[in-house]
Amino acid sequence: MKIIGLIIAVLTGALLIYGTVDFPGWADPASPASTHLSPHFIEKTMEETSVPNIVTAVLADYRSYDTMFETTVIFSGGVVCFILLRIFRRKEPEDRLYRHVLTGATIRVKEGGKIPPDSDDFERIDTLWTPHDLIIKTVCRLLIPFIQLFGLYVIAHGHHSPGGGFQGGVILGASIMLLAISQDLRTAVQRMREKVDALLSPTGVFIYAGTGALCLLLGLNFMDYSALASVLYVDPVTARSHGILIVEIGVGVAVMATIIWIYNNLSSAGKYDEGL
Amino acid sequence: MQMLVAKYNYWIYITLMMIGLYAMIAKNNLVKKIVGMSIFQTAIILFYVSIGAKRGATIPIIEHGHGEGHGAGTHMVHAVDYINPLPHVLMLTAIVVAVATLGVALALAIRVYNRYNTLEEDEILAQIREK
Amino acid sequence: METITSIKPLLAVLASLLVVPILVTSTRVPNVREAWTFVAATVKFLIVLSMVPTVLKGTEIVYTVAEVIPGLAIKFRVDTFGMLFALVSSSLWIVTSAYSIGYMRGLKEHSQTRYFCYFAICLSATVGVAFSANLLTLYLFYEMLSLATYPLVVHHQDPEARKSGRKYLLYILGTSIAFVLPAMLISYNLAGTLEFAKQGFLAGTASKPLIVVLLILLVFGFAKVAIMPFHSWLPAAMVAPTPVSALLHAVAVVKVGAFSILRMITGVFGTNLLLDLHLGTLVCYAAAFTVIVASLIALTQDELKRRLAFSTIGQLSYIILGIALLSPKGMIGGMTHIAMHAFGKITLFFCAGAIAVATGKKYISQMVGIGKRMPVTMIAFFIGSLSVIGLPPCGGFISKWYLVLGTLEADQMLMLFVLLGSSLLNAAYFLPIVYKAFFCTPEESMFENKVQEAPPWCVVPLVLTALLSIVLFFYPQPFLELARMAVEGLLGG
Amino acid sequence: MSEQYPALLVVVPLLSALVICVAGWVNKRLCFPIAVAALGVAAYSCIGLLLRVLDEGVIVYKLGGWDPPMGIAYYVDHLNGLVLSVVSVVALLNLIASKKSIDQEFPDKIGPFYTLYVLMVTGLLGIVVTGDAFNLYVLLEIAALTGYGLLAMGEDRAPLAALNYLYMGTIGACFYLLGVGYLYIVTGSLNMVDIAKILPSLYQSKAVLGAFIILMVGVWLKMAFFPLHAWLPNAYTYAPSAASSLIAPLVTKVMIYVMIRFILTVFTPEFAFNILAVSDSIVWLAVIAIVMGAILALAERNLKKMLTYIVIAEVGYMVGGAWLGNRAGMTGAILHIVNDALMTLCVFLVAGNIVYKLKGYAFDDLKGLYRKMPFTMTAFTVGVLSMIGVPPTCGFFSKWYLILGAIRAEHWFFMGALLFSSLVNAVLFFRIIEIAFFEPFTDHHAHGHDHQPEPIDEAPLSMVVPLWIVAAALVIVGIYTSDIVTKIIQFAIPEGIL
Repeated sequence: MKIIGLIIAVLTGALLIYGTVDFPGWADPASPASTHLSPHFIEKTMEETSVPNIVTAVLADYRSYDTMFETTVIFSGGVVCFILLRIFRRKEPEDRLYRHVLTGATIRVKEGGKIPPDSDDFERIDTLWTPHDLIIKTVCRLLIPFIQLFGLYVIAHGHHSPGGGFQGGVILGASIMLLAISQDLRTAVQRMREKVDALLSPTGVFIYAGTGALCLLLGLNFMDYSALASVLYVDPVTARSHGILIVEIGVGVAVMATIIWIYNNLSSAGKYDEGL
Repeated sequence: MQMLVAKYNYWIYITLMMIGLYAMIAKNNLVKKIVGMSIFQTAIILFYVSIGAKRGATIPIIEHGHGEGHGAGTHMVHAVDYINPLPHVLMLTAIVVAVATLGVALALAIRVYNRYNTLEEDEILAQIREK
Repeated sequence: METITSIKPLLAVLASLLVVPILVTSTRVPNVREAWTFVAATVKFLIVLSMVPTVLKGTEIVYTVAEVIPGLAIKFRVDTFGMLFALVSSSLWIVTSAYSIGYMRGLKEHSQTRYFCYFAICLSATVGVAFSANLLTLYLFYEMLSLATYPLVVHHQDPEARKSGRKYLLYILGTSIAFVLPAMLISYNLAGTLEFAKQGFLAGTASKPLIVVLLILLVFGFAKVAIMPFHSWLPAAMVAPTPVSALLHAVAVVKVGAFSILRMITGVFGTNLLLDLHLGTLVCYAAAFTVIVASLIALTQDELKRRLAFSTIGQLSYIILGIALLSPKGMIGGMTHIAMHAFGKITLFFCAGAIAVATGKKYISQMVGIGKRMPVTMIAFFIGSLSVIGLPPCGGFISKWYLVLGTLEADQMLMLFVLLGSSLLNAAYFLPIVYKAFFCTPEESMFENKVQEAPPWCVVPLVLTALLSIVLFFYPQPFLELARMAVEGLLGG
Repeated sequence: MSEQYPALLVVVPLLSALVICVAGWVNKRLCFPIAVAALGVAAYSCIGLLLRVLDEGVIVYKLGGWDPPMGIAYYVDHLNGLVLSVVSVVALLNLIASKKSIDQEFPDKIGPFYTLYVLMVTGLLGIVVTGDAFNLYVLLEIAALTGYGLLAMGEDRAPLAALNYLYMGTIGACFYLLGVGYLYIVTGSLNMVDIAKILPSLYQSKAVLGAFIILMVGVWLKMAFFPLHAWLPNAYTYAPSAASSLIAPLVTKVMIYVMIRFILTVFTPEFAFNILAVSDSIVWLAVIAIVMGAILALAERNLKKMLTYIVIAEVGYMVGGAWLGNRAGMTGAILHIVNDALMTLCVFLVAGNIVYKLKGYAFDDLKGLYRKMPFTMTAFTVGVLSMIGVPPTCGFFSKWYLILGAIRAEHWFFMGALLFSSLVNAVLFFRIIEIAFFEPFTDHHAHGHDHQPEPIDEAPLSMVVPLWIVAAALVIVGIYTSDIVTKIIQFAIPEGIL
């Protein structure tokens, strides 16, 4: 297999390199890629969508249809992970570990053993991930709100600076994951219930696709945000700009929820009790 | 030689891709294959992004004051000043696809591990053959 | 030639097809089921019969069902030759239905509904083949027949029957897919049509080697005619219940093969083309070889039905031989032989079945002295033998007479000797059976006194067909006339 | 509303998939009706669109109102109109037929299952309708990801098979993406029609050649063209019935469509058939694919796995037909997309019914099935006849065109391979029919030895009725071949191909 793999890789590589012979040079301003479509995008974006960040404009308007499906891709990734891994009939692990908060002592409860009363004195900890670190916990707890705030900023400011729904959504998702890593999965799931993930994820995509469908209902083509002008009481170009913002929010919501959803399922292998 | 210098970037990406491809075909461990897959996809992303490069141009975000007022004309935007935005857009999409694929691949690997208690392909095949 | 459009050919095909659901629903009431079979058979026969006057006037009846491929339709055309074949098969269906009832109930066979259903489908397909206007339609019904016969062959469901069924499908379906289908497409590609024409549609479109290839593909592709080396399915198929062997493997199925080859020679290649290229002889030799070898093998068979099967193989090749002579008399002989052999051979099979029902015996060596116990059956058997051998006063004589004339007309002395020699062989494998049945000494007789004739449902049909064989000697006009008109039409008067 | 059909056929299933996902958490019983309604609307739009195309010719739909090549546009012509209709109708029928088996196999994950199902159909429809090369990649990945999920839900070995499929599928999609990238570098465009306009001046470019090869290999990987087929048999065999009867008829066919689309629209027949001298070798590959598929199928003693090898052989039919480079062959390939989708659906639905009732699909499980499940098996017989290519079922007619194409191209081995595969199909299926028809039924779980007459234990009506519709369609489509060819396919093939 190794030799076959090597041969295939070398052959494919040779073919690809052979193809590059006729490429225009790297970063050549006269290459077809830079002269065919991109000048239009660069020069007309402001005029047509009034969004200074051309990438955002192309992403969420000119090629918004692509982007809608890209959101759908991540959504379906989430659903696939869920359907493959999620185990509803939960089996409690045989051993459970509890930590006495005041002393830091760890107690192991065998199967069938008496479970400590639900109080602030004892907290349940993962069997595999037991270290307890006050510094990490505290720092993370302090950091998370700022991370989330930054995530919101990235979503909202995508029109003017690098950023947008994906980036912001991922940052928001990462904040919850950080919680899961620094505390444990149960804490993170308590903050963001499974059902919330599962509902926000399609909702985000729905905001996106629904905006497009709204344009369709308003009489123009699917995803033609200028149709929103009549609803938003602005001129068509500004309507495009607003439309982009709406779908970016949708993307952000979808990506955040889905990333968390995927993480929860993967890290706990679908059991939602313990995990990284 | 001229040609080599002008296109070395593509060659590097192609080499990277082939490393990934080789790992996908030749590695025995299912997770290593997934790693190979990620390398492959990332190399393609690099490949695309490099298409967008343009000598003497900056990121495709129009500075304030340029082109405002719907092309009033005082500060025209020139295409040569900004790099090509399209490959970036495409690769944002491709990244997301790669993430989703990675997630699904890992989920499948977990299922496989639960079933066979190993991720080495030959051991799994041996178990299947035993039955 | 005049043509009129009429839906009758389609109705004739559908008559037996539409009765199938009724048969299925009346599984629990055998009498009703059989009554419906009769109704369908009669209706079918009447529809076919009602077209006879038109056809005799020289008019063709045309009906297009659907254009399935641009320029190529599922289409019926009733001409004299097709009419001849349809008449034979639809009339014999009525007789066989009656016989089937006696046979199936006599032996208490299982799955009788299935049996009658597939029988009806087979008849639809047979008439469909007879009325096909182009090669595509013919192929369609040919395949339908192949598939509908399969459950009948495997009726007994035991390993032997299933083995035979497999063999049957392999030969029949295999040759039609591997030979006929490509030949059909190549012809279509050459000529742009598949419509049967008076002098064929291939003339002037292809080189000689290609024509030879096509001829071989098409002649051997219709393996139902059992030209050697594609014959061994027929003896194997004898595991089927006897009425199936009688109607299908002596009349419908095998003659569909012969009919198809006649259509190929006349409608696809055209006699002139074959004469010009001297290709008739090629087919002649293949047929002659089969005639002789099959007769020789028949001599060695002890199981009655297998002997009949090999006899059928030989007789089918008579038909091919007659047509391949490409002379008017020979062609008339070949076409008439379809009818004459049908009546003779079906009688023989009915007799074999009647013996099986009455005594359970299958082997010729066990039939010594049977004539004393079952005189009616054995006399019918004798008449059938005479017809197949080709002796007066039986119908078989007429067709063989024309075949012999044909060899003279075509100046094929070798073929003449083949025909005569094979007639002698026919006599050699049939007459001893009759002799031993009647004229053996009592101590050799193998039968108890209690053995009686088979039930009337069995005996009446076989007497009927035996009588018809004789009647056809004196009044061969319907078939002879149709054949003559067909040949005149083909050879341009 | 009819001018919005192109958008509706993708958007309605997409939005419904989201609604189903939510409904799965609220009330599981809502999922099925929503899915049926969504696919019903999609099928209605697809057929309406096809009818419009028949009237008006190519329909261009600009998404977002942007002119191509700036924005993404749909180009709906006769080819994708036809394939769209087939995909949507097959998906709808299979959905209805599979309800019971979905309820049986995944009682607690109905919502996500339907979500994935509808998303997958969205992806497939999107692939067919789009006119943008990159957009096609994204939709390809949607169809692929949901497909991995659906396939992996099956028994025992399914996750491993799906994981292997994922590796191969990802390589395929990446190759496709690379090919598009190569084209983008030299043309600067992603719109298929726009690329086709720019390409003629670049026919000699090595980059275009590289793009072509890498693209084709990617697409072949996805359609399991021999020798890139290794992932397919296991993935389809161990999959749940509902998934295998959706994916087996559609995914390979849609990929064939993509291949034909790239030959006809993007690279143009001129480049593919005349400038590149590869048609002959590809047809040879197809010959090997057909023969190997047939031989491998012969070796199987398991209904579903046997069917998967037949799928591989059928892929060879279509690839070969498309690459014969003449009109008849191309017609055959396109017609076979339609016919094979229906045939494969028919036999896989039968397999689904059998699994539903018997929980097994090895040959030994099939004994006496004709008596036990007469309706299912009758439909099976029709499907089988179509697979063998017996007129008047539709399988015969596509084979007709394929063979005709082979004759016109004088590629006798391709003709031989087609005939060989028909014969092998006959052997394969009559082996099954013999077992199912003539062997007595044996119940593995039977208690006691009382020999009561076997009760007829047919699959529920909701499974049998769609199956019969499909079986009837096999014959009806066969009879209307002429109309399909003269009214639709004829216009789908550029006039340059003779």
